[in-house]
Amino acid sequence: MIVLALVAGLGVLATLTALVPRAVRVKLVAGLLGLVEIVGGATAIRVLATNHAIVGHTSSLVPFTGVRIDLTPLGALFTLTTAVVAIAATIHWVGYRRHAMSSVSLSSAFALFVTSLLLVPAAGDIVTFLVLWEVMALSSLVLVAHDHAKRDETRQAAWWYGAMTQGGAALITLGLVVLGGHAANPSFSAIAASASHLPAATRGAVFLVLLVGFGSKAGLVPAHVWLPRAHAEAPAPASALLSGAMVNLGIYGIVLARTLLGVGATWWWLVAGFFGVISALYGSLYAATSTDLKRLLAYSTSDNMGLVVIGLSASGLFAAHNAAASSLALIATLVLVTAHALYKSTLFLGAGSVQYATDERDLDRLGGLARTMPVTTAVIVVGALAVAALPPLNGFGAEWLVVQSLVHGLSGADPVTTVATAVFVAALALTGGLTIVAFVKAVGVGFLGRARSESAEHAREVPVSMRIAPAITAAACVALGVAPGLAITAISRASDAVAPNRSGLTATLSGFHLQALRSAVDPLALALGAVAAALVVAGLRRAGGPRTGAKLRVFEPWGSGRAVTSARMQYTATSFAEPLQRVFDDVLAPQHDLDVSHVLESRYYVERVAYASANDDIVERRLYRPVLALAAVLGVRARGLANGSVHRYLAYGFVVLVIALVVVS
Amino acid sequence: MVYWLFLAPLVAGLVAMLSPWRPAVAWLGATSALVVLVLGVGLAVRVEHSGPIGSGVLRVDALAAFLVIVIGAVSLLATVRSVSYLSNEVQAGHSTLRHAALYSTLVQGFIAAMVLAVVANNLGVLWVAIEATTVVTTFLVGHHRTPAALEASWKYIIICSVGIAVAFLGTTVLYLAGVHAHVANPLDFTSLAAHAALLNAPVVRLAFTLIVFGYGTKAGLVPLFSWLPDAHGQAPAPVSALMSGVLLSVALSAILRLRVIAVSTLGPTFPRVLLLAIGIATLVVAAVMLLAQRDLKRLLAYSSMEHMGIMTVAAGVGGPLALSGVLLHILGHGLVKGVLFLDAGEVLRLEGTTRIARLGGLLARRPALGAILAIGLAGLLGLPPFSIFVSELTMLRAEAGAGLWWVAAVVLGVLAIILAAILAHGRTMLLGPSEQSTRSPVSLVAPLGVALGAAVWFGLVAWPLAHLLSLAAGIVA
Amino acid sequence: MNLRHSLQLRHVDAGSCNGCEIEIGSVFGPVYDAERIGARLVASPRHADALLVTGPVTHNMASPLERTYLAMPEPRLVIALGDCARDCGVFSGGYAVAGAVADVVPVDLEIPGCPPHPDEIVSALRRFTNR
Amino acid sequence: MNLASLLVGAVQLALVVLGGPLLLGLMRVVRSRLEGRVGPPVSQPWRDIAKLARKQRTRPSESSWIFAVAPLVLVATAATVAVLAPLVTLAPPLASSTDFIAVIFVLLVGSVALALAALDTATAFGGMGASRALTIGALVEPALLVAVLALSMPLHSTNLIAIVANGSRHASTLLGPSHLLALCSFIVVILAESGRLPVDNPSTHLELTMIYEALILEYSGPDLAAVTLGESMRLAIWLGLFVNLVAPVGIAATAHPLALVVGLVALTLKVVVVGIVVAIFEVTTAKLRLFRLPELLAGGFILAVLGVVTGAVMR
Amino acid sequence: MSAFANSLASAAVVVTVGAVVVLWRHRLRSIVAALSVQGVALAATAALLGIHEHDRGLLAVAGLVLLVKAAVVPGLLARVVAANPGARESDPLVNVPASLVVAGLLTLGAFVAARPIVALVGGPTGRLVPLGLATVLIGFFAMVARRRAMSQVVGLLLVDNGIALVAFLVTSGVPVIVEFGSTLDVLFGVVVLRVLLARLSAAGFSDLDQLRSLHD
Repeated sequence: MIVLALVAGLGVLATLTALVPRAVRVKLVAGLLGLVEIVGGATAIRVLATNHAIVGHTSSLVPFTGVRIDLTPLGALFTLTTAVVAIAATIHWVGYRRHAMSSVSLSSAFALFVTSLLLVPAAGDIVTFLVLWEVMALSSLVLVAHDHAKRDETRQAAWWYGAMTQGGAALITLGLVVLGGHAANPSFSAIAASASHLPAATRGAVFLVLLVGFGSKAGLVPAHVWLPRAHAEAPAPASALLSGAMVNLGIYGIVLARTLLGVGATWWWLVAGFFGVISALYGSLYAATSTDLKRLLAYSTSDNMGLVVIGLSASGLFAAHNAAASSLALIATLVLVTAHALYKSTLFLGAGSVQYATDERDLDRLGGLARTMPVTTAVIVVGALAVAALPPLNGFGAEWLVVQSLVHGLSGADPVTTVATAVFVAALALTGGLTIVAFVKAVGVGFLGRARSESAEHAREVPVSMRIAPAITAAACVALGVAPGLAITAISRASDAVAPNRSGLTATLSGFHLQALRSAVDPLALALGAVAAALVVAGLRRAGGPRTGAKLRVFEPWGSGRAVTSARMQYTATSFAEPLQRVFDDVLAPQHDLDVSHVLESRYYVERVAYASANDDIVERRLYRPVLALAAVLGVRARGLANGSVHRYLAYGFVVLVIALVVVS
Repeated sequence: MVYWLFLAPLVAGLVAMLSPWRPAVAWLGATSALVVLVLGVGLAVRVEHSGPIGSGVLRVDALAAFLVIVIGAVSLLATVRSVSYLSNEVQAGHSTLRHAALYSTLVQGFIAAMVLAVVANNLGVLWVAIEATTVVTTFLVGHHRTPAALEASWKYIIICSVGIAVAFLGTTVLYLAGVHAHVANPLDFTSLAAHAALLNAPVVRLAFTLIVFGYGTKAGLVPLFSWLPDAHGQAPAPVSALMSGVLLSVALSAILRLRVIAVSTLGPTFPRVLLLAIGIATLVVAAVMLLAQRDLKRLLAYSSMEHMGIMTVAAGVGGPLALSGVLLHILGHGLVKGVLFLDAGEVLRLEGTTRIARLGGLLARRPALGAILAIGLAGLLGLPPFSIFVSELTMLRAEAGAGLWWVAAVVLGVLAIILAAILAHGRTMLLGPSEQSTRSPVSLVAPLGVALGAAVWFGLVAWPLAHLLSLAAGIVA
Repeated sequence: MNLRHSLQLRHVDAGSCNGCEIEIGSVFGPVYDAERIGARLVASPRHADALLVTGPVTHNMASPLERTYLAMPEPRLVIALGDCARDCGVFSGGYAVAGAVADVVPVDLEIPGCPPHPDEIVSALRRFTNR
Repeated sequence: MNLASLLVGAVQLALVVLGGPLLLGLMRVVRSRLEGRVGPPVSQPWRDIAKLARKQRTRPSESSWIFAVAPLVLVATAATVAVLAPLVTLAPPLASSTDFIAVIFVLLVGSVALALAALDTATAFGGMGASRALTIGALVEPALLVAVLALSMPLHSTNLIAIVANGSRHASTLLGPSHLLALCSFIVVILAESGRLPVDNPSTHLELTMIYEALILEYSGPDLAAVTLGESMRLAIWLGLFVNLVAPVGIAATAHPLALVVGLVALTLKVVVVGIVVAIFEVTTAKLRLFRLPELLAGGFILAVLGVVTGAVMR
Repeated sequence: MSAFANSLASAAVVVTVGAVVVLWRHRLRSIVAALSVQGVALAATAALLGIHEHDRGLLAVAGLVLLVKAAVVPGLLARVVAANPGARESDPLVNVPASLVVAGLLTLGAFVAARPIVALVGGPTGRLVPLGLATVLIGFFAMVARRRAMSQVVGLLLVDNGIALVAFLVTSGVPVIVEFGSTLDVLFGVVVLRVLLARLSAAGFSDLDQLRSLHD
């Protein structure tokens, strides 16, 4: 309790410290924040190590209910993940000197955001939770809106983010107050104790409301629309936190809903799974076809959260017939969440470094950075391979566990669950493939080959702190990839806090073992084997080559003998995704605009061809835009209610009074 | 001690009326507000320790003491800002010294009338006090003497007079019920509340309907709400702050007190249905009017309607939790809305307009004004750490706890729509580029900052209000 | 150079009348089947051991030819196929002709004929593949 | 992991390394014969590799370390799988963690490396190849993983050894509809993954029709040798896995030398047969247009889904 | 029915009829005159009740009402009208016949709405309560349906008079002090309104429909 108070206090102090003069501001705030993160992380580690929740209550804060703290191992896992991501983000921020990144509003919002992210999982009742949740939302809104003076996209992003996050918060509030209304007090433990007495319909409705509310925070389709905007427009350290820490809390919320409401009915998880599948496919498809590096990463976040929700749904679906598979799915989900936090923050920080160095986010204007920004490229490659779930990085272990739980869950499953599981696996697989397309594109077009613009050509490696920060998380991706045993104890304790762990999952330092399933995977061994083989081949390659003359010759890329080879001959991100876009034409429904202008004299001669294709978010276009247009029309129509005529105003009262008098008597 | 409450406004008002206007007079007005605040705190302490003070016509219980504190606090804010407001007006030639003097006098009268309304233990006195606020503020609304101000004050007085007349009719009918039940003092809140069970139910139902209709007009509730955006839009900023920040709540508090009587006579259902219907209607109207709002001050006015609607709904639900929320909400809304109107006034003075579309880039152009507007809007939208968040959440919890989950759902839905709308307008006003950037004087930022700080404090820390609030909520729960 | 029964060829038409191309086509067809001696046409000069050039080198193709040659990994060979490639043939002195192949890149082997018989081509290739 | 199993792994690796190019050569011979040609000797791929190993490496001026590393990764991942997979025997090293999914993903690392390298060359063809290859890869993946799910259903395990061992022990499961459907789907996957007709024509010279060939247009010398070797190893591994899933006949249950020899011969024969069948199929099939490929792959996916569903129903 | 009851009823009816006259007449002068008559009738009601109940306070209130509602307030308004003696409510929002129909309906509605009070009070006074309520509603309607600012003020005063009538009838007046207060408040209100009327005419507004600059 005291340590958490310390975290909160230091966080508030850091927030206020933003008022010091600009010269020392960032360093001072970052220093304090570092302390906050370390203390928060250490507290979480202690909870996970001792397997004892930190519980406390004070009524001197927040009128009427006070503040209630209940940091369970589940929450501690999220806090710990956040702490790691936040440390990297803070270090990155210190280097981020330009772009007015040291303004008071940004500094204080950053401090407040980090603090609230660390504390949300520690909330022990609905009021504390919602206070922290909203502080998190508000402070991150300031971060998203930070560059508002420069770009209209930022201003739009701020609105979308603010409106949708609060819409989600409204749903969460509704769900929680309904639960709290039936409990002896608003604490989560009291709610969990009383929720089983609620009628099934109420519980189902509350679950649905919470699912959508928390799902919007996690970026689940169709409530994801804010995500590509906000994540893309926020400054890099903030995007890293948004994607590496905040969306996780949406998942935390769904798990929390399960702890509060119990596993519930099958249909809950079929619905959740439906959203998960849609999000995974939609997110990965848009990631594969988008050309803006940060939007791509944001869509990939939607996709990953979709996978996480698939895992959660599997856990819920299997709970009735296969406890082992159920808890395995839960653990897999949590592994995936932590893995995602690490690799996605790596990627966002790396993308931030790129933006810092080039002022570009458009993949078609990057390229060639592997030579000018080797460290940044290396961390991006690690992050990309991890998100693509390739061994030996941490994404692989997570995805493997999810698949294992799905395979395992089939035993004893009824037909509905079987079909759902097959769909889950298929979604997982297609998503995996599309993610690979997306990230090969991101790395290949954005970092390899020839620079595609002036600014990319003159890019220079970023300051040292901005190199260190993503390197930390990238190193964690590698470490947890080859040695998954490092984290599995903590994660299984966290899952224990939700449901008793019956998975039979053990982890050595180098791999996962599922005794009951006779399944195991050993990324370290795979990595070592592959590295050894690669070294042998490298040696052979070195031994080969001609007897005389140079063994390696550098020559311009083969352009079919053309004299001039330019950067524009390379495949762009758009062209890279074109085959995929054609395959999924019906889903994406991209808008093409072909404008051919002929010369005046003859229409057989073309003077100019303008071709534009936009691949904007179809959910936004087909679902949100009409609603917004309707609201705008309604708003304009409503002006008639106050048209200035005092007679009309009085008439409202007159009519209502007469009716009321007649009715009441 | 109760009578002392009126002394300071009286003195300050007389001085303002009799002596030529100069800043010192305005400072005296601020001092008077401070005195009201301090006395309110003193009364609160005494009430907390030794129960209600006074009996008969004027009586200070916990609720009254709390409302006096709110009146004092918002008045202090408004009167402090009035000093530079009037100075600027006089210097710019928009206002003569005579007008300034009239303004200062009327503001004191306004404060006194509101204080009277909350400490009145007599339905008649309450009515007189609230009618007095209408009469006094009409000229304040028309302070600018422009055709638009004239129009606003006409609409204001006409609509409010009708409403208040209906409230008087309701009061009369309630009195009738009291007389027929042989209540000793049938206009007295305490005796009516004590004997409420004896009253004739159909008559009380009629009376309560008329009173909610009537005082609801002053509180900006449906159906007679239309004066509110016009008056708030045209009144000088400090007056708007006072009207929106406390006058509405004072009228609402009258409904709260009468609801107790209605509930004990009629049972909970009728008052609940009535207040829920009116509250939700108010919320919905406010929401649709906010969707495509084009003016900042009108936006703030409709937002006041929204908050009155929220409180009315919660009052309809009833219970100590809901009413605690309502009372805390009154305070939080008063402070934040006061700050926002004062900020909007400064925006109007400097930018020459409050049209939302013409204010683009405010945050970059006038960082302090923009930041206060942004923070204030955040507070108004019920985001933590502002107390409005806690109070809204408390009311929602009470609604859900009473089994009225659909009410909570409706309120949350409307709130989400309002939030999206205000956010969109905020984006238009605040965000965007600007060539130059002007700093604002400390004399502006400091009081508004302190008020916002207070709104945060009451949202985060239970001390010193928690006990008083629970006492006060107990009175009207 | 010992190519050990493996010869990858990159064909460049430097300005040919396509007579030689037809013969090359039949070299790799069922009758002459140069693949059986380990020769294969490839899609990239990076993969090639030898450049198979046909036709006189036109002005437009001089630079691409040179670049193709430079793009090949060492050791590399150039085969000038047909009379035109050797000395411009009937196109000699034409306004579009820059010269023979040897004027642009070093030629290791010339196969005369207009066009050369597939047999001759195959036997020439055999000298490299040792089969 | 003991010495014997390491030895077994070495045998498998040797088989795949040596046999991969020969398999490729064999398939070319079959094609040539069917086209009425004599064709190159079966050993021709090895001759090419040997020659390439002694040539100069070239590197496009715009490329980075990715370009240099990719061939190594391709061969190394294939080699890792060759050691671990149940090809000749059921007792390769690390038998307990020879996971089907791990195998698939390790091979995927090679494909990704090659695609990145292709983009690193800064040429239009490289990007085109990478784009097409990965698009197909993305569409293949669902069919593949659902097929794995179907194959793993009897045991609820994705351990590859266990699946193959189960097939060799209970031959009846091999005839189950679920198994057969999954294998049909697997065929489609293999054709796509290894770039055979009707998905890709491995012997085309026209850049614009290329898929996998376009990826490696910039490699030369030892790099090209490594890529060629790596791809032939992958083909051998895919076919080897396939034949052992179809008919795990003769596979060595232990690391006993005799059993190993039997396993070696059995695998070689089975793969040769399948290789010939594939080659015959390739000659008689036209290449599909790129944008008609999804139809084929969706067909494979549906077969796998049917496999899962029938598997669940049959239980 | 006693003389008291009859005269009381007559006075009350005059109050209501006064309200109807306001709807009926176009000329502002007539409207103000009707208001004055109504004030007299109201004072008569109070006086009758005072005599009947032997309540001196009520008699004093009757005097006050006579002074304020029959003399001062109409006088104030008359001075405004005098500035423009020919002013008419020429084109009301709801025309006169329709207004009169509405007034009739409102009266019926008042009888429905006042049932609880009639039931509680009963007797000669209670039965007249609907007339007061009808006056309130007709006044309110006049404010809605009449364009001139003056008509609106008169409508408001009709509402006040109606309420006063109800108050006298049901309770013989609320306590005198409150009655004083409320009457004075009405007076203040009318003073304020008069000032505003003057400003309106100074600003050139004759028709309330010209006050449409404030809207959304």
